[in-house]
Amino acid sequence: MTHKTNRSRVLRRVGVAIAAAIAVSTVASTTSQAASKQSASKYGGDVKVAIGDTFPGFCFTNNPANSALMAVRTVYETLFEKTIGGDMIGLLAESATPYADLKTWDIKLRSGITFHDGTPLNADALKLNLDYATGQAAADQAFADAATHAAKATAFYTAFSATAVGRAALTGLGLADPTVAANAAANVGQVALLMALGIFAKDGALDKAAGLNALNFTVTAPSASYLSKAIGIGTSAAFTANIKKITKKDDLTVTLSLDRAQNDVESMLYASGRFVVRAPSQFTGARVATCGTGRPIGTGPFMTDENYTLVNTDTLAVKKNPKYWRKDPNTGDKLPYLNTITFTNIKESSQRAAAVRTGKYDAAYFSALGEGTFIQDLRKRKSILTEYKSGVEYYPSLWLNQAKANSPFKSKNARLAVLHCLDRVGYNKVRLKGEATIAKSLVGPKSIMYTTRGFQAFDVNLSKQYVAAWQAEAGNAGKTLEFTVPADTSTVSQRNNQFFIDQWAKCGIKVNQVIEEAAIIIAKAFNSGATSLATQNAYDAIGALLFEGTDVGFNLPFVLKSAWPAETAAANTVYNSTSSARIYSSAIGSILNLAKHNDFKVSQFFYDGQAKQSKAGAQASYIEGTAYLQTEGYMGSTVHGYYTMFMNKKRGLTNIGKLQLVKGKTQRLVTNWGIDWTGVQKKKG
Amino acid sequence: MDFLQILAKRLVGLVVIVTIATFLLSLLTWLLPGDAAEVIAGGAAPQVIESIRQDLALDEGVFGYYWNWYTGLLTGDLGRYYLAGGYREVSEVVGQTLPVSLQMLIYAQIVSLTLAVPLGLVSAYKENSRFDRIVSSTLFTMVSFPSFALALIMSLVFAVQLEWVDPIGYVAPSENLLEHLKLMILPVISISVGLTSSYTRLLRNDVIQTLKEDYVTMAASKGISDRRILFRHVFRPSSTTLLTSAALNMGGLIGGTIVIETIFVIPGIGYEIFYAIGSRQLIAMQTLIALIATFYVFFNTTVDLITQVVDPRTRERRV
Amino acid sequence: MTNLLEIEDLSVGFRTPRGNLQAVRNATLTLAPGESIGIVGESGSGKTVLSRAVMGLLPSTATRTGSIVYQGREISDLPRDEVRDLWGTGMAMIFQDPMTALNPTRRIGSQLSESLVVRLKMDKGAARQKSVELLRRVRIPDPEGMLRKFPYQLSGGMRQRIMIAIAVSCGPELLFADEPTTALDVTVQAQVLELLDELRAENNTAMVLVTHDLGVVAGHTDKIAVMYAGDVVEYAPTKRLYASMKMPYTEALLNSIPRLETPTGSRLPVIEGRLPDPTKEVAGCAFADRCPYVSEKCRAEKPPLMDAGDGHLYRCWFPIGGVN
Amino acid sequence: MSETISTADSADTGPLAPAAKRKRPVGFYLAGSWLGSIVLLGLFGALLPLRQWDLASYDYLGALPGTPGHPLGTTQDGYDMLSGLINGARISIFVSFFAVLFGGGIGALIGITSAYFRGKYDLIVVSIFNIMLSIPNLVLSLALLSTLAYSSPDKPATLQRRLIILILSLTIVIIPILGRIARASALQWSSRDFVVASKSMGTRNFTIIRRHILPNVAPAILAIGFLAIGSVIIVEGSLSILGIGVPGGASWGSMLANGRGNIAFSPHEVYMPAICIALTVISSNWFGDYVRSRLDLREAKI
Repeated sequence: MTHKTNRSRVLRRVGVAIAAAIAVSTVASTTSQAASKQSASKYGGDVKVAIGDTFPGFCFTNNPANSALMAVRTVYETLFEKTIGGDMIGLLAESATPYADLKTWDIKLRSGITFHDGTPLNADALKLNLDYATGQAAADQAFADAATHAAKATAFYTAFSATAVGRAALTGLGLADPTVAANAAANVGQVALLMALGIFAKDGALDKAAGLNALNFTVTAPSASYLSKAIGIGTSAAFTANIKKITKKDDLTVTLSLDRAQNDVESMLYASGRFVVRAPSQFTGARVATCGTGRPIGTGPFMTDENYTLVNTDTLAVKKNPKYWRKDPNTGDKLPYLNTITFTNIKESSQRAAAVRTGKYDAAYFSALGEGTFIQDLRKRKSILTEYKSGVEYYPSLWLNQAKANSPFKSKNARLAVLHCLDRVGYNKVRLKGEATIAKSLVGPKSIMYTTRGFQAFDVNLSKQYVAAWQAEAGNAGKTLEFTVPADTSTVSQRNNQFFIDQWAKCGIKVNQVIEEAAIIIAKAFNSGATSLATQNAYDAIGALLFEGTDVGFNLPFVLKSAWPAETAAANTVYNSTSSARIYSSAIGSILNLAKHNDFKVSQFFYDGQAKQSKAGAQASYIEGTAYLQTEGYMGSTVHGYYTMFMNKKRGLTNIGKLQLVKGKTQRLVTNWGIDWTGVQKKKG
Repeated sequence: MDFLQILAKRLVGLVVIVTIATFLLSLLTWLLPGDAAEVIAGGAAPQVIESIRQDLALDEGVFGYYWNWYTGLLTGDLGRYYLAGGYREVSEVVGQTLPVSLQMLIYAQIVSLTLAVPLGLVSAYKENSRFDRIVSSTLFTMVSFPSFALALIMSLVFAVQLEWVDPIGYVAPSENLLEHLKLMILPVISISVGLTSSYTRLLRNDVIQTLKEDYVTMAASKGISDRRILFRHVFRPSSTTLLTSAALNMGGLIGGTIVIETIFVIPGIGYEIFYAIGSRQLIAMQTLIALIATFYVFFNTTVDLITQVVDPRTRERRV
Repeated sequence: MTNLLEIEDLSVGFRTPRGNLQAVRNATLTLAPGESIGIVGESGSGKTVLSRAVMGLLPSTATRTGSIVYQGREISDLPRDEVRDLWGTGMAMIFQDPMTALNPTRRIGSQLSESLVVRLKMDKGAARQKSVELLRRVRIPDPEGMLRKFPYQLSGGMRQRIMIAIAVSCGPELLFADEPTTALDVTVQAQVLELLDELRAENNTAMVLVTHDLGVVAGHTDKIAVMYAGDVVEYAPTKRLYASMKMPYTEALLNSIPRLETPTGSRLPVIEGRLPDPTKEVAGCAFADRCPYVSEKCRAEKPPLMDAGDGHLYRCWFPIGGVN
Repeated sequence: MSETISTADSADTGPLAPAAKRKRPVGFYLAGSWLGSIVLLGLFGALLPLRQWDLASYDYLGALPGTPGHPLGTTQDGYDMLSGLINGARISIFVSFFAVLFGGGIGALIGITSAYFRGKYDLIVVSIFNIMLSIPNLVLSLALLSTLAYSSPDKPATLQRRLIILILSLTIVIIPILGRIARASALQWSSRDFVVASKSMGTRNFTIIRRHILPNVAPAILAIGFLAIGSVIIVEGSLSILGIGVPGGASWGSMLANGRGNIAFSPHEVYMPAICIALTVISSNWFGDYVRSRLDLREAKI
């Protein structure tokens, strides 16, 4: 249960919304008749904001945790934004238009927007962003490079498939049965691809292991051309796995070709506020190696200094972008209002609370999932603080790993025993000071996936019965149901775990807490780079805050067997993917398959829903999917929470959440990434 | 008393110590399970991992790896922190954080010495008096008091409850000197308490020894005042011991700042070391530890040389 | 002529963890202006303590009873500040070991001029001039250069001369010289003692010369007090003492002086045995255990101070040459 | 400086030293009885009819000291402070005792043999000691701990493993500190006449070390060992504050780290373990200082 508010908020958000609503409204035009009416003296001000996370970098691979995302979002903008009503509205994009089969979409950009470095935001820039973010650029390059290894791959495959040891090695690489002649062509192709990716045996070790020293096989490093484009391969790529191809249609429009029909592309491209558009100069050319640590270049209302590099990962200072493209749709005033904002990571909740309470900081960000004590204390001080709260739309859950060796969770009885033993009421009271809401489903009632069907309620006796049932299974007689969960080095994380460990003990389940650094847990649980397939999700179970919102897109990659269905799986031929999928499913593995079940039925429910033309139809499928997940016990939810921000009244921040995207359409006030600072004003003096 | 010879000898020692210490560290990290590049940048793009592998010469065995790092260090390349999307230069990080830590340490040293000198002199002068016994027992207790416990309790009392100062943070002196000093109060006190105790006790014992010297009686027999004797005749030789101790502490204190900087959220080098160690930034970790070891040995050497200027007795001994 | 110094019934003890250590018992001595007295005894006999007690330089663990009258003024119960006013200008001290008695961290010049500036309120220039003059008077070559030197750069004899210069710098009436020559070569010893005599003669300075060496005091003192285990055991004008010493202890001391005619390599006659434990009171004569003439009475009863006439006092039941 | 194990500190004298020669001071008895009760509680505390230390009572969250059933109150998480502190005594003493025992043992062995045999072996030992001592204790233990604690997926870092690694790291840190003291002390003794005489009579080296050197060096190591225990407790606490010491509130340092965030709401979570750490460190310092002054070991120090 690493519902940590501080460091370990793993990559989280890359969201989505269901909204089949296809018509995308437009932000009020920038033809402001009264642009000059604002006087220089009226606005300005310097703001200090206390957040709870560090800045991991600014590239595609860097997933800032929520509060850091708030800061990053002052520099970058997304293509779409969500209104209070839940509609998706174009921000950088003017419109998103689907073709009839929902497998092709045109994304049209607003004109006249430039990045901080002066380059224009156009179809080329967007295509580059999408190519890198989805990993398509790298994939295309890898396949091209694989062709150059064809001869070597053929020799290798022929030699290896001839001996039993060699065949075992090939199977170990994830290739199809080498004794079947029909698999040969595909397997050779796969070997060539592995060579291009540089994740083949090191220094001929595989060679030697297979007793085939004579081949002296030594391709170890990835090809340079592949590497120069591999920058985007990261966990976030999983969220856009459905994008097969990106083409430029005209100067401001790109066309997306999808594998499957999908009705919520805007949500996918919003990705819970994470799919931001970067200037190509940030991740191409000389910046390839420093994409994440050099200056972040976006289109946002604020920007960093020109010579910025990430040295201190605890702070980000931004200043007004004088050429920002938006104007206040109601007043026509030029945006943004503030002069500078400094975001500082104050990890300790108590210190963050003190920072805003004493007025040293204008604002501070908190999560109900772990900082209840401080939220409640600050809330008492109404005379000096104002609170801005999000909806209860964040759903941490417990993920049970079925793929790991020695994990007991291949057994449904074991899963259900564990999930029936979650004392949510006690957890909420003790750990969260009652600030959270008790889960009745994997997601909250406002979510389109919501159903209570099959959800495992707290029941110690039932849990004990399932333990007994598990013990009755072959080979488990007399054993104790035992598994491990990781906790990071923070107290909050360990204590959260401890609560459930105490609980499970009462149900006769023994749980070992494994304490490792947050970064290590993330690496082990999610994606361990190219060569460490074996170390993926090394834990029997892990608690993580991954589900959220009212729509399905952000949650999807976590619940599926794999965001990129393996091509060889006969059961999934309908959803077979090409290109990038082959790299990710074979070389990297499925990045976000936390549950690690082998069940393609899950994918079908959700893919069906995404293919529906009507919202009601989609919802019916999603609910079936949720019910199925809950019945099978692939994962369980504990409590649902919200995020909140406190502002110190003395510091005089106003106009919070007042800025409208278009006349009458207001952005959500507080989200996982806090508030939008574009429209915030500060009183003088 | 060939000054240069001593200097050269010390410098060689410094290089040897730092070289071996960092090599052992390299060996340790080399033995870690898993590919070092992936350990450093777990979850990064293969592009980044590959560049790390090349940067660090990971394919060249532990000696190649170490040599690569070492020659880099000698040519001023302190290595990098590798992040998923690029890197931070260790030199830049050190450039930003070391001054902050040094400021804090220097304040702590000034505070401690300012308190310790009169306390130590007076309690030695009044050896075994009630004043001396109270001071001695208090200080002996204080030196045992963990600085992190003191830091936490002080931030509870003075920052959280009384709200006299801010509980955390750092402001550069150039930005706002008053604010800077205010924020430095608690961390500096946390460090100073133990330091003051150990300095006072050191000085007291040294002064007691010095007071028994004939030349002090001699000075007294000239009819000059006790105060003058204490400061003119006693303090100067005793200050050598104090100075040595103060300098030796600089190296150790840098390590001690890790906890204090973490508690008070001060962007200093101690926090960076912790970060580097915690996130397995092997190169940064190696470099920072090398820096600290250098720092430590460097201070030792400098003090030794300074001592000879302050206290000619040591010169006499050397000859 | 009134006495410069009158010590009466002076006792000094030290508080130690093992109990009271009686270092000096009921000493009574007098000294006229310009006169010189030698206090002689083994180490631990209390001679150094006696001289320091008179000056008031005892550590804080010491207790002192009895009377010390200096220039007709009782000084034993004066507050430290007033006693300090006497130091340097009235009484001054020359220490045993010139190696340790000069502050190693300060230059000769500053140590020399310190009392001139502090006590005589001279300005720096005058003090410097006077320092040079003092150094010249103690026959230091290149006195100007000497001012800038540190003690470790000098030989023992040089240092002792400098210490003498410091001691006499403020023109004291009474000089305490605590084993001024012990640490020096025999040839240098004589020069230093000559120098002291000269300087004393110039200013009519009285001197208390503390030494373990009867040979040293012979030519340079008017009176001698021999001390043993805290007691003054024999007290007489120098000439008389040498002519007819009464104490077996004094005799033993005299025999232990190295002489030029003693063949090198032969062992000096030493006094057998050790001083009694100073923290324990001895019932009889403290020297009894070591005395060649010891008898029952010596162990049973402590001899009083007896007068042999002509100011010759001694403390023995069976004095050499018999009781007068 | 308090989180570093400083032998410089031990070179000067605590308040007990001058008094020690007269009689045993009150502080000696105070320190001794605190240490004694900590050890007793650590050994037998589990037998007391107290709440299980790691069993939270959810009806008492952040209860103040004096609450019925929870004499010292509870944490914000509902853990009983009293049983937590008693368990913390067990772990803290366990970790520091074994770290000092092993570190002292190995250090003494290396130090004594190196002083006895001299030569190249001695040179190497001294160099390695100096190298290790040139890295601040906390930094060295941090580096060791985080390196050694890195676990492959098959070997999860459980609490037990973490404790063992912690003790191992601290042991390595202690070795040069006590080793240097042992060497310095042994150096003096191995040049004494009786050792030389023994040697000339053909006594075997290890017999000499065992009979003549070890008994003389042992007191010095014992005294400094007491001081080292205090320092190790501080280092353990610092590591816990940094989040990589003993996990889960099992040790005092860990309780302190856990309670840190709640300082404004239940300050007893912070000051109680802090006082326990401080008292134990103070006591072991007093005790060590007393032992040292009794044995008059000042000469043994270099």
